[in-house]
Formats: sequence, C-alpha cells, structure tokens
Amino acid sequence: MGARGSAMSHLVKTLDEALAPITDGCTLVVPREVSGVPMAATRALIRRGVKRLHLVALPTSSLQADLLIGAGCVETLETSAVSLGEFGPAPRFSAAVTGGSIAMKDATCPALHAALQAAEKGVPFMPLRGLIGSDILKYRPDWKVIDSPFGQDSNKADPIVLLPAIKPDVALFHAAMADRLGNVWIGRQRELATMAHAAVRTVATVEKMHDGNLLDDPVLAAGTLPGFYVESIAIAERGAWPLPLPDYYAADAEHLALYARMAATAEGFAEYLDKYVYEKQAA
Amino acid sequence: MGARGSAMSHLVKTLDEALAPITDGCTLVVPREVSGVPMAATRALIRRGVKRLHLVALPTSSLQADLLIGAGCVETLETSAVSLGEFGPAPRFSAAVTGGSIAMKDATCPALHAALQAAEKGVPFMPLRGLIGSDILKYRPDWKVIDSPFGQDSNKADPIVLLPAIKPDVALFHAAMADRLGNVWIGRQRELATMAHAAVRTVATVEKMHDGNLLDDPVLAAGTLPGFYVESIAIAERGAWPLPLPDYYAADAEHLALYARMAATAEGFAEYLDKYVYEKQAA
Amino acid sequence: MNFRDEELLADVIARLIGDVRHVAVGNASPIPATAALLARERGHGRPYVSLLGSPKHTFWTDGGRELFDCAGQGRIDVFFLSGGQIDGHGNINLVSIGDYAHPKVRFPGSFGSAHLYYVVPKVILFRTEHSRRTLVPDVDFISAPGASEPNVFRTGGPIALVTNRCLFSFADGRFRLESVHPGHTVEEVVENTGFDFERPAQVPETPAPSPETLTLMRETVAPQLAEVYPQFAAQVFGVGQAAFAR
Amino acid sequence: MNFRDEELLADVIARLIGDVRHVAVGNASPIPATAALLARERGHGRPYVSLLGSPKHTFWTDGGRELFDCAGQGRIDVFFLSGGQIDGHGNINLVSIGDYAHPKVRFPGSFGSAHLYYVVPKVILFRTEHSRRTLVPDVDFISAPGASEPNVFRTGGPIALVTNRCLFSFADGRFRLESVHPGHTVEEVVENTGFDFERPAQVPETPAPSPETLTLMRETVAPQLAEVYPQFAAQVFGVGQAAFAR
Repeated sequence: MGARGSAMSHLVKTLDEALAPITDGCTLVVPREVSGVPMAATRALIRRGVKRLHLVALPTSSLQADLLIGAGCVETLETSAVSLGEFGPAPRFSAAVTGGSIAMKDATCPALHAALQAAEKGVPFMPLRGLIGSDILKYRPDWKVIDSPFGQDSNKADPIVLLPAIKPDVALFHAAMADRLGNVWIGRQRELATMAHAAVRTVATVEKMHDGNLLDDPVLAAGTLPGFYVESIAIAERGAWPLPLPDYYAADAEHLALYARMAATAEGFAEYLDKYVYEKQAA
Repeated sequence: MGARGSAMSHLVKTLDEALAPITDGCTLVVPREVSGVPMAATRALIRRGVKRLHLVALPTSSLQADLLIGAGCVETLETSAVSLGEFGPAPRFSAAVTGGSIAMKDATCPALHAALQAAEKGVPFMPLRGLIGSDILKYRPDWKVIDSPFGQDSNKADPIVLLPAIKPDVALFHAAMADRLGNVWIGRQRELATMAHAAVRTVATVEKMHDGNLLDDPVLAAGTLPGFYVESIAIAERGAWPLPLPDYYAADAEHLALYARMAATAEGFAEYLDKYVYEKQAA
Repeated sequence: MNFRDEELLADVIARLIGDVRHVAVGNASPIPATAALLARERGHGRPYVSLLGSPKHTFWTDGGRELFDCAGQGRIDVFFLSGGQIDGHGNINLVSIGDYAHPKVRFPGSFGSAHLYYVVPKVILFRTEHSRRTLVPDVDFISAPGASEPNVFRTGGPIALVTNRCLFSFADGRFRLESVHPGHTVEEVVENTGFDFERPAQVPETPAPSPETLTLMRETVAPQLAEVYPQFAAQVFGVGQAAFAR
Repeated sequence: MNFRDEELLADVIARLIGDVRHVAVGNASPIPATAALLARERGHGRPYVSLLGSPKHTFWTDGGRELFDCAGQGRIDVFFLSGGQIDGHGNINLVSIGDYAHPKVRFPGSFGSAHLYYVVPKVILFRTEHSRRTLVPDVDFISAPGASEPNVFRTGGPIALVTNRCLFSFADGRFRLESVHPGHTVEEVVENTGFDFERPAQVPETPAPSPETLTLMRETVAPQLAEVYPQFAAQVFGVGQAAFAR
C-alpha cells in the first residue's frame, strides 16, 4: 500500500481546493442536521459563488439549505423538509418557494434514503411502501407506480412506488476525523457512507486528522468510510458551526436565533451574509 | 430506561435457553465464515436435534451448513455456495445435494444480501442487475423479471430481476461482545445488522459481556446492533471455533483439515459428530 | 387535584397508546413524549419508548434510514403526526397553502409522513391549535392521505386526533367526536372545526387525570422528560436542572 | 532468465489488467493476486488492488454486500472468475454436473458470479487445468453467461481465458487463441479444448516475462504477497516469513 499511501496524502487540501469538485450546476447531496452538516464548506461555496446547484438534502435540511438558497446558489432542491426546528421556519427557503425562484422536488424521508441506496447498489430503482394517494407522488412524474409481481392476491393489483436512483455528482459532509489515507470516521451516521457510495465523488471536512490508519483498529474501522470513496478532505475546526456535531459539540442556539431573526427579511439576510459569510474571506 | 434495563437483563441466558426460538421447521439465517459463525450454537442445535430447518446462509457457508446438513437438520438450503475453502469441498453438502436429501435454492451472493435488505426496509422485493440468462434464475420461479419502467430507450425492454424479500424467523450469529441491555458489538460486519433487522427474532452468542451500555460510547456504538432487535444472548467463549472470529482469533486449520478428512464418508462424519458434537453434552 | 392542559392532553394520549411494544415520538413533541413516558411507567417498562432527536432515548446505529426501516418492519406501533392543515378525511398537509406550483404559504415539508402514516398501526394526530384555519374540509396538499383504497398496502393510519379542545377518534375515513375537554363545549368544537364529523347524542367530557396519574407524571415522568425537554419540564412540572441528577 | 509457470501466468494476467483504477481478486487466487500487485507496481500505485479474504488488503466496512455494491457502482474494473466447466460461449458453471435436479457432481455454488460477470468491465477467466473436462462445448449449468442479448443491462463480461497452456481472448461471444505458452503447442491446445475457437494463421508464443518483470515480481511483489499467501510466496518465490518485516 506504500505507493497508494503516499498518493493518498494529496487528498488533504485547503478548504477551497477540497471543494473544487463542486462545480456550477452539479448535483450535490448533503446530510441532515444531526449527521454532520459541512457549514464551513457551505460558507466557502457561497464565497466562491457556486451557482445552479441541484441540492439533495438527505432527507431534510436546516440552516445549510436556507443559506445556499438565500445566497442564490440553488436551482433545484430535492428534500423532505427544510426548517430551522425550534428556531422556526426556514425563511429564505419559504421565500424562494413562494417566490418561485427555486424548483422543488418534494419527497418523503425514506424515499430519499431508498433512492440513494439504489445508486449505492447500482440498481435503477428502489421500491417503497406508502406514497400512493399523496400529492407528493402526484407531483413527481419521475416516480413510477407498478403492480408488484409479488402481490398476495392475483385478483387484485398490488400497486407500489418505484423511485429512480439518485446518483449525485458529489457528496459533501462534515465528520469528526479522517486519516491521511482518506479514511473518514463517520460513526453511527451510516447515511454518510451511503451518500459516498452513491455519489461519483465525495468531499469531507473534518475536525481533525487522526494519526495512523483508521482501518487498522477494528473498533474505529466499524465507524469508518474507506478513503477509497473519498476525493478530497479539508480540516475545518468546528466545521459544522453553528449547527451541532453530535457527540462533539452542540448547536450554537444563540447564533441560530440571530440567524432566524436576520434572515426573516431579504435585507437582514444580506447583512447576515456580509457579516458571517463574506467577512470570513476578508479575515 | 430503568424498567427496560432490568427487563433486558433477562435476555442473557444459557446457550440452550437462548436457542429456544429456533424451532423445528423455522427459517434460520446465518452469516458467512468471516462474519461470526455461531459454531457452539450450531453444535447445541444438533444435540437438541432441531429438524427441517430452512437454512439461509448469507451469502455462503462452510463448516456450519455442512454440519447441519450432515446431521439431518436441514430441509432446504438457500445460499450462493458451500465450501470448506482451502480444505476442499463441503462433503456432507455435496452428498446431500447429489443424494437429493435436501432441497437447494441456488442464489448469487448479492441477491441474498438484497433480499434481506428488502425485508429490512419492509418492501416486498429488491431489484438486482445480472442474473438474466443464467440457470440460477431459470430454477428460481420465486424470482420475477419485469421490464424496468426506467429503461433508457422506450423502444427496447429493459428486463431486470426482482427478488422477493427474505424474512427469516430467526437470525443467529456469533460476535465479540454484548452488554446486559442486549446490545451486541458487530463491528464492520454490517450484514449482521441487516439480518437482525430482517428477521423476526435475533439470537446472538458472544465471547464475553461488556460492562456498561455499548451505546453510551459513540465509538463502540458505531459497531453496535441495538438490543431492541435482540431476543436472547448466550456467552460462548471461542463460540466460532473451529472457524475464525476475525480480529479475535484465527481458524483452527488443523481441526478443519481433520473435519474434511472425517466428513468425506458418512461413517467418518458420524464419528466426528460423536466425538466433537455429542461429547460436549456429556462433558 | 388541579391539573394543567398539558397534563390532560398527555393523559388522553397515554390512553390512546394502549398496550403496545414500541412508541416513537418525533422531534419537538413534549406532550406526546410525556404521554409515551407515562404509558411506559404504567406498563412497568412496556412499551419501549424512542424519543427522536435525543441520542439518550434512541438506539439508532444505522443512520437516518433506521427509523423508517424499523417502521417498515412493523417494529413501531405508535407514532405522532401533525399538519399545517388536517382535513375531515384524515389527510394531512405539511407542504403548502394555495396552488402547489405557486403557494401562498410554504411549510417545511412532509418529512417521513408519506411512509409512516401507512405503516405505523396507530398514528395519533396531535395539533393543539383547533381552528377552522388548521382543521379544514380538504387540505390544499395531501402529504399523506388518511385512508387508502382497499388494495393499497396499508398496515397503519390515523386512529385519533387530539386538540386543545377535544378528542376525535378516526375510523372508516371519518372523524368522530369522542369527548370534549373540561372547560370546552361541543358548540365551540363545531364552530371551530372546518370539517364535518360524527358525534354521539351525548358527548362525554374528557375525564380529568386521576390523582395517581398526576403524581406519576409529576414525580416520575417529569424528571425523565427534563433530560430532553428541560424548558417544558420546568414550565409544566416545575422540574429543574436538579432532576438531571436522578 | 529462467522463470516458473506461475510467473509467466502472472505476467500474462498483469498485461490483461492494463491501465485501470481498481482490481479486485477473490479468495484463494495467488496467481491473479501476483498479477494485480505486479500491475500496481508497474503503475506506481495504480490500480488500487483489493485482495478479498485479506483484511489488510481490503477496505470494506459495510459488510459482505459492499464488494457487490462497489461493483454495481462501477468501481471495480477487473475481477477474476473460474468454473468447474467453462464453455465456448464464455458461460461458466460453478454449480453441478449432470441434471440440476439430480446432479452427478455438485460444486460449491455460483458465489457472486451471476452479478459480477455482468457489471465488471474486464472479467478475466482463469483456470489452470486446461482439459476437455473443464473446457466444454456447453456447460451443464450456466452460473453466469458469457454474453447477453443486446437489451440486457451489461457493462461487463469476460475479456480473456488464461490456462496453463495458452491465452484466449473473448469477444463477440467467442474465444480466440491469442498465444500459446512456451513449451506448449497449438495442436495440444486443440486436442485438450472441448469447444471451438478462432485462431490466427500463425499463433504466437506467449512472450516470456522480461528480466525487469521477474525482478519486480521476485523482489517487490513477492514480499507483499507473502502476507496473504505465505505458502505460495515461499514455494514460487522462495520468500520466507522474514518478508513480513518489510
């Protein structure tokens, strides 16, 4: 593994370099609030001015989607919900949907998990129970209903929804640590592995580098995404701030409340961007 | 969790008690050689004289299936391969198939993984690429071919195989450790979690008990099957012997070579059972 | 014994939960959480209670899909849903008001409702605001329907709707007024409900929580709740941070 | 330079591997493993090599399904398969001889072949025993077919068959004799092959491994191989346990 090992250390890059695979117009999948949201990376993408993202939030999002939408980076959004949780609705998301400035692909949580798993398994679709009779299904012409060939009663159709695989160009998330071989410790957040398996490329930010090979210790290996799937890594301390990195740090409730207040208006949101996103670049 | 906690400690039983859910005629799923094969439990089942098992070996088996088949415990076997690996063919398996004493449901490895994942997800089937044109498919009337509604070319059918979910009555495996709440540390062997999710009941044997709650430590939790899915646990030190428990102990090559020699004939196999399976009961 | 609205609602919900194996409660649902923990105390550890969003009270180790897989396996018996709108057919709307393509109001989204509503045997709808704005004849967007055609696979669905004014049961595609909470009237319920519903000639009053129930909630449930909902536990039950030590 | 049969075969296979990203080698396959490691040395770290059955040389952390998922994702470029029987259509049989319901001989089973053969772009068939018993006109049981109808999703399949006597390429549903190994003859190949195959007017001899290749195999590859196949490495390359220290 010597040659591979030395080649792999080039994976660790500056934040901006690591984010290079996320190009204008690409399909980007990001995780839910408790699974390691790459907020430092999100601010860097906004500073770079990424455009026309097809954002897939697995299966929901909060501040991250709201910021990207407010900053004009998103063309379509596929997700099951965007909300600031106890801090209220996601104001830029709501404004963009009612204002018609983004295209919505409304889903339901397990449908997004299943569609990513389809790409992970290299199959064109996954079936899912539920959905039939909902308006979610009605507005998703890309989802198909078939009569299951395994229906119990041959006299009655057994309709079931098939969801096409979602194969993102890039998966982006934040995690506790990585090693120089590109292995990333993701713990119980198994959907991060599914995202990486499903996506063409994976970019991770991490709190810190781990000395040695995460796969050498069976206990750490159990929670590790192999570097085989990883394109680039950047160190971003407190890289989920102001969102939490569960088991490591809590959400910054005060800042989230501030965001909810400022982002309630377009002007306030612009001020927030100036102060908390663009300022970082100047610093 | 207090009440639940005290209720849960009743999960830890003697080996024979723990195996009670594995009744005659049940569908039992067991893992491949490197994922923790419950050999002590297998010998206990043979001593108890379990009959007519529908054995699903995910996705292959070695000594375990050969022993159960030779001892007359198996009615049907669904798997992708049975072999003693470097110790040669599995003699009792080969004899039973050529002699017609068990019914075979030949599969291919990813088909079994997918069929268990279907049960895990509560869907009636999973699609899989490949298989079309093989005799595996030809002899599996329970597998269906449909025309994928997501085919790229509307003028051409895009046939794909749908595999019905496998929902075993019991999942049985051996792992490194468990705690008194029923949580079992399975490490990287994620198919053990899928087996447990898919099965109605799960029985695990473990090398040792872990003090405290495996879910309390995020690093251990990443490799833990929650006790929520577990019906019973028994301690069985070196419970995979003579097979390996990877990261803990290697296979007993000498014993496996001995088995291969003895099991080559029905008489030799009977002698093996007397010496290495029934003797344990007398001891 | 005096009691608070929250205590009455939790008691109502605990009775609806009944004798089951596993209750899962979504994020930001302190009253259903109180009810689930109360049911567990009464059942001496049964049902198993998962409080989503609390790592201490959930067991998930297979990522975000595990909750839904678990429901698909039939391992979740009770779940709670709500809606920006709920209609008389049991349909819930978590998406938008107005035309979907050009909505007047946008809600967060459907979350897992379009799956869980079909596969969790007892879904309890919970919406404290009981008004013609929230309880409508027909929702503008069906995140998940209250009932399905007979050949649609469905092992679950709504069994009841609990509001700040009353308890409705749900069966055969319709709501039925089961009881009106103390201090409220049938007329008030009719006036504030946008959909038709069945009702008996005499609508009973929702029974007040018994002194035993109140004691159990305040002394045993509240300290457990305080770990997950400290503000709620302090406000409703006067349980402070000290309870963490228990 | 003198060389052993195993060295010749590994060199042939390394050339078939070509310039790819990822080669996966199944259990108990020391010669393909030698070839994959040789290709990696020549490519200065590319391709990535997974030796199944060796925790040191595999990265899997998602259980037994990850290999197949990985292939389904298009992330495995080269894999090796064999067969109790291999026929002239590239069909392989890993199941049984005789009627499937009442077989005369039972092999272990198809393993992952009925998926991997379809989705791994370069499948190299490897069977050292080259006889009319193993290379047959038609297999008794098709574990996986060599070719498929045009509308069947197939991104992979066999590209070659390497035996102890020769190298066949495979294209358009047929084998073609590409070269005969030193010490063997075309007549011998014809005599020992149960299926028809194409062949050029002049069949070249398989080139011997170059001195550079032999040095690379013996000095650099063999010590790596010894971790996984100590017996093979010792027998073929004379590498002992001491190599572990490297």
